[in-house]
Amino acid sequence: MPLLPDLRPDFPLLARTVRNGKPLVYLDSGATAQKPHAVLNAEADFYQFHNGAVQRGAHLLAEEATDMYESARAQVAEFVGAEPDEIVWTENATHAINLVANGMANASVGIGGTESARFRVGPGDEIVVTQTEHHANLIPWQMLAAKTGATLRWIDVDDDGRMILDNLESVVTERCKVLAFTHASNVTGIVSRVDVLVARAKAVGALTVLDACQSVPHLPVDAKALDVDFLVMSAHKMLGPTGIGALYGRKELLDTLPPSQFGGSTVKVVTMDTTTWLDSPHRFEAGTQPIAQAIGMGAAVKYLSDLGMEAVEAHEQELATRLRQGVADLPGVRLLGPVTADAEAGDMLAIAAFVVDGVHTHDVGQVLDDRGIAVRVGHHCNQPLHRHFGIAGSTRASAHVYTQPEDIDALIAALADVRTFFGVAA
Amino acid sequence: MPLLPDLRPDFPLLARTVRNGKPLVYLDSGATAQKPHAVLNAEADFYQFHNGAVQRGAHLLAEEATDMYESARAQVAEFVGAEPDEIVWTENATHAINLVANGMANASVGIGGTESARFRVGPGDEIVVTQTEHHANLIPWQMLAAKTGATLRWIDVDDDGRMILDNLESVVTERCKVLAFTHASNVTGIVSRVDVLVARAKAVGALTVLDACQSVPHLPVDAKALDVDFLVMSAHKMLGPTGIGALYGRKELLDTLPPSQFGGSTVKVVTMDTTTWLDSPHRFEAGTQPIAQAIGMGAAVKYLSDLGMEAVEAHEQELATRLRQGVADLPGVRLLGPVTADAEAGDMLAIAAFVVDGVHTHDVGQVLDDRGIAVRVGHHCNQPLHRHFGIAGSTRASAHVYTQPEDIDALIAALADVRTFFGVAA
Amino acid sequence: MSALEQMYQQVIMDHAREAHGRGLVDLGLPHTGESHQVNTTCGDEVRLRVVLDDDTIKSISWEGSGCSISQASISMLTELIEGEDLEMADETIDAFKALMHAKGQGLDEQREDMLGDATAFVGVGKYPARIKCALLGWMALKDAIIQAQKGAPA
Amino acid sequence: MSALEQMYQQVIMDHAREAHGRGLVDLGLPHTGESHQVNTTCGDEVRLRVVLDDDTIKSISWEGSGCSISQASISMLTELIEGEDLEMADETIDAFKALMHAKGQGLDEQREDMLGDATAFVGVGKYPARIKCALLGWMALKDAIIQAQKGAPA
Ligand SMILES: Cc1ncc(COP(=O)(O)O)c(C=O)c1O
Ligand SMILES: Cc1ncc(COP(=O)(O)O)c(C=O)c1O
Repeated sequence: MPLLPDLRPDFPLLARTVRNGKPLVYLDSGATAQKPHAVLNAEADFYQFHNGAVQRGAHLLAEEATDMYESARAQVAEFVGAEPDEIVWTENATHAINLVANGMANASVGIGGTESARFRVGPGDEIVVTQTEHHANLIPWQMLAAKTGATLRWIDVDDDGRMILDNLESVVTERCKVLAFTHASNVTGIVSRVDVLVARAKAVGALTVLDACQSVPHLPVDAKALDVDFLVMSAHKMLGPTGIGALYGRKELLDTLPPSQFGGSTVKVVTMDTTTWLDSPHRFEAGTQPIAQAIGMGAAVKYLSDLGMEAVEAHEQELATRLRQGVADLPGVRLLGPVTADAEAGDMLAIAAFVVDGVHTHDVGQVLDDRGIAVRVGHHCNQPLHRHFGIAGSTRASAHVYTQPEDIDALIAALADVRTFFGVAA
Repeated sequence: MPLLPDLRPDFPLLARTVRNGKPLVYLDSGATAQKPHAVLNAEADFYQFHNGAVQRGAHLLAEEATDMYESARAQVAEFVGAEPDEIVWTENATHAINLVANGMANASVGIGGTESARFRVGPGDEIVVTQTEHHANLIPWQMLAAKTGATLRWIDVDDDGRMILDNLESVVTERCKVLAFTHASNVTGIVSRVDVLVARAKAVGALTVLDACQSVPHLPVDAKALDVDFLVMSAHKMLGPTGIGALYGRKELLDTLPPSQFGGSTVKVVTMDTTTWLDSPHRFEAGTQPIAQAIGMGAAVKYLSDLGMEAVEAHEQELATRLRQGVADLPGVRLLGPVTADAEAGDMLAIAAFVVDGVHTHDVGQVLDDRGIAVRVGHHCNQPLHRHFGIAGSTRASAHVYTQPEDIDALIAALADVRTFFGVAA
Repeated sequence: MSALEQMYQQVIMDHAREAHGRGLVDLGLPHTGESHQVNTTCGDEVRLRVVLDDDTIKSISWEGSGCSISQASISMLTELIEGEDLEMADETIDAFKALMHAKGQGLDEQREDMLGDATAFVGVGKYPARIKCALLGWMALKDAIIQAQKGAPA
Repeated sequence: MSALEQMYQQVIMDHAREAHGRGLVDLGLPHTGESHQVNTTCGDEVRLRVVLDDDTIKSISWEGSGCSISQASISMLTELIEGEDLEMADETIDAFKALMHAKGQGLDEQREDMLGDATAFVGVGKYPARIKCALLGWMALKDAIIQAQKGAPA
């Protein structure tokens, strides 16, 4: 499959050197991506020429800012196949998931009235997640269960970290009110069988929440085609700024889910003791919005769209194989998850989390860092999956559009030396 | 009182022209402030040279990013007289208030266990706000009352918009669990009698939450000296970026308040159905943090500190008098609130909200906009206070460190023509 | 004519000062519909009532307060639409919306004719924040017609 | 010596491979204190037990797993502190913390003497993310001493 052209010149940070002048090999994009000039310029342009409060005031700056802010929303909507008013800006993907879970908790105590009744959960109801979730898509649901008396259940994973779907009907039952799962694992890189999971959720009338943090930056994603109810993403993994993420929700759901952050810009009429909400998306965007960041996220999806998400996907697949195969072939190194994807599952991400026999992940990371190679060490906010694998943490390398094969080769070469350095090589 | 030097060259946006080449007169800083080069450069420098995920990973970028992120926290802490771990980053001030109110709601259903018992409220308990609150410091408390069965009460204001404190003891009683109030009104510019309110709250054992959005950018503010329990601020009004605000909380309170946004970076140990939290501030910062924005906020408070907050305050006072007196003196114009502060109340902000007889606020704003003067029109997220004044909205002019007397003179001159334009002048 | 003068044309100022249809009228008839709309930027409100007689809009009346743009706009729509049939009302509503989104450019002759005096609002299209003001009454009209069609008894 | 070699000095590698004090010891005595610490970055954990005999630290034992830096650091502190009095323990803890925050520079002679082999951790101070690893056991020690002083019976 064809690689993208070398995009590194678009990313100013990639030109810097680290640890005594070594060129940077950035393989931590799964944690956060680097930003192209286009994104930095979009934010700078906003602050330098158009900064003003949005959806308020009638002066020129306010008008321009509002227009840019809402145009960015339309760009992000188009990027995931949604309508503009189905996109809510949030601080990051974690907050987007909390928006749904906390909204459901509020509905459960009567906030939003009968209009919000479909979001209520309580004793006897079940909330289902999976064993491969990032903490962001686990803890909000634990807490929803704790607050409402509903029961948390989960889909287990097999030795390779694949969700076990054979017994799906016994895990996702008529009692299930919401099924929250990841589109792609940030540890194994496995892309989930969204079709199977959504079909089951629909069969039992459960809402679906898709954590698309790791998929949206790397694969074409269409929320309508996937037919999920909610979907979350984080700009900073999509070449965009920090401080912004987005929630997609089907319009009719967003218009009836109660908000959980309250304040200005969300309301119609406020008296000292009553408040009526605006329609979505504004009912959820309390206070002064992350305006420059939304505009930056708009620029990021434009950059990705200009590359073409099919081309991005092809690049990712090419690197995925090189990376995962390369790591798996190393003696004394255990790759978490399968080397390549199963036929029916489709893609895998260019992510490889692994364990070096006899060397702790922090020590592995340190040696790589000394060579200018940036990877992530630890549990990657996914303790249950690591526990399932029988380990506390792992070392993770992950790629993005600017990653080139030689970055991966540099990693593989350095890894071969790690065991020697710590004196554990055969 | 001495004015600051002309700082406009530091603020790139102020050099632009509007509406057919007219110079911009920006008098909407109460909604959002313009940003100095120092802030834009700090963000750009982060993205271009140090961007990495914080508090994770062991590579150089992650280390540098973490260091910059935590240094910014220390800067903001010092700016308001707090310790670094008493500062929590939030999306804006509104989210900071929600963090406290939603945390209390969670405590009330048992989250956090006995450790969090002091935050519980329920039927019979009272939550007290004031009639001059921004929606951000009203609706979260309405909702806390709605969720828990507690009663919302409020301190009324007089015809000038001053809080009525004579009967404070009958409004803030032993049943009061939390007293939330603004440090300075975003409509009248009145600075509150924090001393009186805090003393009463302490006498009845109520927590205090101070909305310092409008004070912190313009006056020296010391959270410890004010002796409040929580204090919130928004960077974008402090010359900082959008997408970030901060909560100050006394350490012992922050360490026991349950979080209300759940996810990565907040936890110690996570299993499929249990989670233990980190100490503050990290327990509240769920997901990838607004890193660049925190660094930008750090640069903003450095800029303000370098000016010296006493000098900023003097500048503000000088402009406040010129602005409020200037507006009050115009025939057919009603200024909301007193022209100057009462002796014991101290400062007033350089904010003037007013109504032009016979001309709707939107129409006033339009004429001013046509002259290049940017002001805010509407209810400024403060419907109850406007209703109290018997109006739906007002026009508001507000200043900042870069505002010069001629900006105010331009406003006054233009206002004198507004009634003529609409044919309502005497 | 400056952009500001284009926005506040004399006919708009006149309607703003002396608005038509102000004061809710209760004809005690079925097929009466009402809508309450708020401009959330400024808190302006309008409550507009429509009475249908078959396909004809028999009466439009309203109460509310707002800026000259919103008041003049409601006044003009009352003049334009009262007595017309539903199809014509729909087309006029669409034409007015189109005018608002024309960024200060006019529309084709046919639709401008349909709008009559209301084409004077063309200048508002240059000010996105004011479009809501001009549309407030039209949104209420559209919604009130739907309510009236539901046959809600007066 | 590269920064990496300075961090992973031989003595550190040796302690990491053969750690002292591993395996919790139960002496069945009062004034036993225990502390459980987690390095939240990587999930590494240590459970460290201290037994006091008056002012003397009679026994230190622990279990846990972690990187070479954390394991070597716990091993060395066991060697250094076991059998010492509380005052000396406090001073050593403070000296080790100071070493961690010295950004790769050494300390004065007196404190380096006190730390003995543990001065080998000087290189860690250049890597802020690893300071937590090196301090993990020391935090547990400090806390366990406090627990033991509370006189919690074994
Ligand atoms: C007094 C006051 N409180 C709270 C806020 C809310 O701040 P933010 O919109 O940044 O959350 C504002 C500003 O809009 C304000 O003026
Ligand atoms: C699969 C997955 N879900 C959720 C998140 C959380 O995203 P954020 O930290 O931007 O909220 C991440 C990234 O850390 C992730 O990889």
